[in-house]
Amino acid sequence: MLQAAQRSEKKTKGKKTAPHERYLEAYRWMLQTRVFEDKLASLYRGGLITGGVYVGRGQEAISAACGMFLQKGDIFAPLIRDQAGRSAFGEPLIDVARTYLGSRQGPMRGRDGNIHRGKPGQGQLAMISHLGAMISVTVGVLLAKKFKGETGFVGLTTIGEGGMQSGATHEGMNIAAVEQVPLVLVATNNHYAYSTPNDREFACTDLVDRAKGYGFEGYTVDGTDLAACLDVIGGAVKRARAGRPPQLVVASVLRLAGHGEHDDASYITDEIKREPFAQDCLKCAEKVIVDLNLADAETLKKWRDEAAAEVENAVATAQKEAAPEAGEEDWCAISMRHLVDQIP
Amino acid sequence: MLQAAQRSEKKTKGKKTAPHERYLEAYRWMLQTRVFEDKLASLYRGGLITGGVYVGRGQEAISAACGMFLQKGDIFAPLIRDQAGRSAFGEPLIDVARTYLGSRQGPMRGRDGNIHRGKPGQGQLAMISHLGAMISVTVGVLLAKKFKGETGFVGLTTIGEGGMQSGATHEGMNIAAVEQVPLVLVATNNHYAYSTPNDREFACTDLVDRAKGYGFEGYTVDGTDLAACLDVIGGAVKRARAGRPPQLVVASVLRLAGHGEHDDASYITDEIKREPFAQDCLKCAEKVIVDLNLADAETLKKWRDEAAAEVENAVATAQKEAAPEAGEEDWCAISMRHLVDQIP
Amino acid sequence: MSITYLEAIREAQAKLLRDDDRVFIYGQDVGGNFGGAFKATKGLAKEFPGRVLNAPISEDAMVGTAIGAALQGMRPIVEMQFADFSSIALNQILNNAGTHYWRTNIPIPITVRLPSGGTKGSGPFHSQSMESLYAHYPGLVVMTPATVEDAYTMLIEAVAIDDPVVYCEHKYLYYHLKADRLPTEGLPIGKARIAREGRDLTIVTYSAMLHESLTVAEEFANEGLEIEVVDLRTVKPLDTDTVLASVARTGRLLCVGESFPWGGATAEVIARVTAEGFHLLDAAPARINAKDTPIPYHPNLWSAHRPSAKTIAEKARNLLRE
Amino acid sequence: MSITYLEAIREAQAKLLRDDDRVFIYGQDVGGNFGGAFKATKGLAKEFPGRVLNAPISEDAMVGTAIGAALQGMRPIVEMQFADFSSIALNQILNNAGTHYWRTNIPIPITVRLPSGGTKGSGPFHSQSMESLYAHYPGLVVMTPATVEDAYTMLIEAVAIDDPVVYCEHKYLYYHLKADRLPTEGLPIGKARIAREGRDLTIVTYSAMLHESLTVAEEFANEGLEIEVVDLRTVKPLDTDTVLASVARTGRLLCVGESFPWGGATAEVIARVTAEGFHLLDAAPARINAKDTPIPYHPNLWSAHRPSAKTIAEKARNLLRE
Ligand SMILES: Cc1ncc(C[n+]2csc(CCOP(=O)(O)OP(=O)(O)O)c2C)c(N)n1
Ligand SMILES: Cc1ncc(C[n+]2csc(CCOP(=O)(O)OP(=O)(O)O)c2C)c(N)n1
Ligand SMILES: [Mg+2]
Ligand SMILES: [Mg+2]
Repeated sequence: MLQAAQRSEKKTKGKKTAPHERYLEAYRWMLQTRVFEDKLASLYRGGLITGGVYVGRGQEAISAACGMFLQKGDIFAPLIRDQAGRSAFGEPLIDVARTYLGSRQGPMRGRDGNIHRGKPGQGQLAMISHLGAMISVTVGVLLAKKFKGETGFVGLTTIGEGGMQSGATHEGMNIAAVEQVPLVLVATNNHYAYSTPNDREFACTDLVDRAKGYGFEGYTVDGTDLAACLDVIGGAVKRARAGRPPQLVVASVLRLAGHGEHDDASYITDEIKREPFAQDCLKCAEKVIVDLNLADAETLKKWRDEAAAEVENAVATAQKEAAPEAGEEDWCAISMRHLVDQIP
Repeated sequence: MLQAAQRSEKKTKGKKTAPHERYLEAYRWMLQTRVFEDKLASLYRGGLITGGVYVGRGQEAISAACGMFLQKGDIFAPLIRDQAGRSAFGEPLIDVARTYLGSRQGPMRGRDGNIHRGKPGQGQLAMISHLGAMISVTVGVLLAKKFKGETGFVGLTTIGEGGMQSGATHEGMNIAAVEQVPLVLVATNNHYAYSTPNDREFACTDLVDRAKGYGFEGYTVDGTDLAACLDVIGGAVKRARAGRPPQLVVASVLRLAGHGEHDDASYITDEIKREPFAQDCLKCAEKVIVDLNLADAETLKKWRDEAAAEVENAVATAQKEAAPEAGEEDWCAISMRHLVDQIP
Repeated sequence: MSITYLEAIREAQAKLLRDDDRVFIYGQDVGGNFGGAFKATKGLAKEFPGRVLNAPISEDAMVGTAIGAALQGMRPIVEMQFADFSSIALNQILNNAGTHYWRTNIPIPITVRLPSGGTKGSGPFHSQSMESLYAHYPGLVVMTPATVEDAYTMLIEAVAIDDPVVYCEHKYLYYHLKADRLPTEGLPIGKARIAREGRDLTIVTYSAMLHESLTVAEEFANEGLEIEVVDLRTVKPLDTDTVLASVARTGRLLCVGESFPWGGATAEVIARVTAEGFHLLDAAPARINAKDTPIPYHPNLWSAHRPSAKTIAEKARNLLRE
Repeated sequence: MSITYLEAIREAQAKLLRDDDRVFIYGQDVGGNFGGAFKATKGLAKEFPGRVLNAPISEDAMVGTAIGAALQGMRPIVEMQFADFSSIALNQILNNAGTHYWRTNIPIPITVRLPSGGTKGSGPFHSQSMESLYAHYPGLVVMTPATVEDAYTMLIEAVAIDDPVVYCEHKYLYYHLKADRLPTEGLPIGKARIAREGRDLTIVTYSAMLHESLTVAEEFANEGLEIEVVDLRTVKPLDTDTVLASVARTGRLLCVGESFPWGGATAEVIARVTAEGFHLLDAAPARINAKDTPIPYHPNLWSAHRPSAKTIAEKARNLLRE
């Protein structure tokens, strides 16, 4: 059967199986993400994307699960490896294609690129690069919702094991707990921050040990196991929604790509590639689907084809669109025009 | 008998009694500090000190213990409430008097004041105000000693429960553990950061719970109990010196003064003043000394008189000294004169 | 009745909390019965329960939290305990708040209050004037009120502005400056004010240095020399037009600022005036700032480190001689 | 043989590690076989075991650690992955390293390397030029090398300097700039360089903008107009004398910088030249900087955001017409 999550701090009983529909839905987001990001990588290699391409290969299960339990009114503040989650949360592929390809019609209008995108008005915050900075911002949104008397909402934000070491992460986590906002922080330990392995990043046994020191509830999950991801993240979201303290979920995977597509990741050791957490979550999920006969081969192929078509469509659309032009640009960093500094 | 420390994370057996001589020595640093800081407060009230006066009333036991176990070659990076520790570490009273009174002959030469002083060349770092910033600096000193092949040294630095929430503290602690330097971090929870009580500062059960998340070894101690302070801090210093991971000691006390002498601390509740941790560590130590007959009344009085004389002497000396004069000042922020920017 | 600069800041916040339920105040020690290190929020936590919140010692997260709340429609005011500690929040201010509108088309209406500038005995970490760091980066409005009236109306405006505002309030003025009453209206944000008319020399200044400059102007008036004093009010946007118009009248420019000398507001004013009003100048434009060292603790050193009526007068005299 | 700006930086570090065992390098991803996001430390970890250390994502502590090590007699080089992330370390740089000598009489010999400036597609958080923030505060030397030779000799000098140095290396120049060989000696630190002689106009610039300016100078030379180009090399200290001497020759000043327009290096140069060399100027001094918005991702926008040969030429032409 689908394997359940391992919980480090609290052992809870509960359903050990995610409903098949949810599993399959998540799988489809994973699949679409993989297809999409492979396409982005190939566009990058072909010189058709300026800047960088950052993919979530190997992290699709955890990311998809992040998006799956969020509802309208919830907040999602994703980071670099969260395409699956972004899609599951509702980000249209065309937004991504437009941002990567610099279309004027994208949400960032060519002003920012790649993973630096969002639609804050629709609950998806637009990350800045500085790792950890979005945690307190998410807390602020949740705090404001509390002020306004809203209930039943949550905010979910993600971080890598590298970003866990930034001061901003610490301050943000602590404030979340002080304010008791319904935050879920999903920290994915993919065993590298760029080229830096865990032993040069932190020295605790498991990052989930941080939870207690903030007054968070902490859980670990095998990020290669979609069912476990759905179970643990679903549970964390549920608990946050129900008013439990902020939740920390630490997932374990291996980054199955370079830091960005410019990076051949030759520093990733063969040894670590043989670790159980180095398995490809997408293949694992496919195996479960096949083994348990959750979908037949034809359906699987249809999904893959559909994903490919959607991806091609989004990319083709964005590629046809006009790039931003300097002359037409509104060079204003603030919204109130009469306050713009007229610098000679 | 002298009450031993409570250890939260690890229970160890060991001597439950600090040697009497050490206890009495620490007591004398505490006493001298109390007399000195009372004097500084009265100078402040008399308008004879510009700026602020920040005292460690109620924290002398923990602070004295911080200074007691450090040797030549060790590093001490104290903060605001560490007079007892500074003195025990070797800072002459005249340095303090000169700094508070703005004498040109003080270590800060009137350029900085009050608690913002140090003699880095002698192992006592000069704090900046930004809380948490000195932790990584201490780590850097220790790392350099390691590079140079020195052995057997430790670095001890202090922080308040308020300062524990700063990003700098987090980054500094984490780096200490990654580099496995012999650091002891003594965090004193005096239940307030300026006027802010614990419940607006953090939400974990006990700050010592942070230790594990960094790979530190964590201990708690009753800061009103000098013997416990000596035992726990002595133990932490010993372990760090022996090559154990970085040590976190969390002490519990009440700040028995305003944040600074300008502050009447009227926000401190009567309720909290009745807590056991609100006891005056100096009185507790005196009671132990009297009860156990470690020193007779005459000796105690002699010590008090000696402290008063030393304090009067230091203050009188500093008061006679010249203030810095702008015209004689070397207005240079860098040491290499030929690189000073000549701004017209 | 008489009201101080500090009380004006408190009253502005009281009014904001009263009139607009999107407003809340977040900062270290602002809540409880305490009301902040300088008492700028005294009594407000009690009068507005749940809307004046103590923050942990986490400046980065304080501003991050405010940004998030602003995204959700609130109008947060963040109090830094001292401007100097905003160095910890600088990343959130510059890179998150300051870029957000440009990136997403959604502005971030936060106000960050910075108790700024020197008072004697405060030393290197409790005396800084940081307006030039914030004004250098795009995306922020940077206010530097110099009068009780401006302290009041500009703080109210700051919260009304949809974009992030860094509001630099001067600690020396907190108690030293008094007015008879609070105004109902101020000059528009972005407009500089002719604080004193003159014909012989223009001093462009802001914040506490306005008063040193006015002292000099009074002194010179006794000698029949009329200094025009321009109070910038906001260093970003910087009202080049008003400055140029003044220089057109006087032909001479002296810029006075309390912050460090390299770059910053005084250099910016000179660069603008010389670019657009070179022909208006009868003499080389001059500036006077603090010295290029950390801010000293001792009053003897401190008062020599910053510009004062004495050093401003000297510069002005030289300039008038040219 | 040909060596790039980036290789020069690597070679300088190799030499420093070889010649001086007080030197070590600390930064994200600098170690292992990786050698940094830009490969500026490629191979060094292997060649100098234990002296090229990967740091966690903790910029504040990276610099704090370097300060501590410097106190203990080491000469650390900190690599920021991008200049933009130094905002997290700004407090340690300005308030700890920058004030330490003034406070204690003990200087802090650290070198903080900032991979700075724009390249296309890098966007708002991987393109910044932050020299003006660091130069504004006291206590730091701020280097902005524009040539392969300077990249090399100035980095070696940076580590030799007893005071904290912010070394702004330009990412665009990493691969675009090549030299035949590494020099054994450079101009003294603090001296600007006349990169090109001329008589009709002085362009004062630094870092990548030197090359845009030189392009313009070549172009104008075809028309018989000779632009003198001054490369500041360090923006702090700023070599006012060399700039003034050039303006004395040409009578016209254009300052070109890639950072944001408010305040900063170009304003500082103008303030100095007009204060000391007002009479030397035959026309209003001008400046050109990046636009006052975050730095855009898209190449079309990015190339319009920063100054370019085209926009510099335009300004220069106007200035020559005056
Ligand atoms: C404060 C900060 N410093 C440096 C960087 C540069 N940087 C971008 S991603 C990255 C590695 C992130 O590692 P991790 O947090 O583990 O996330 P992963 O890439 O593994 O998903 C670094 C160092 C940054 N974005 N923010
Ligand atoms: C980063 C930073 N923010 C704000 C301050 C202002 N400040 C000085 S002491 C203090 C309270 C410190 O509380 P705690 O750390 O508990 O130490 P205690 O005073 O209780 O000993 C504050 C907020 C500071 N020094 N540093
Ligand atoms: Mg990682
Ligand atoms: Mg405290």
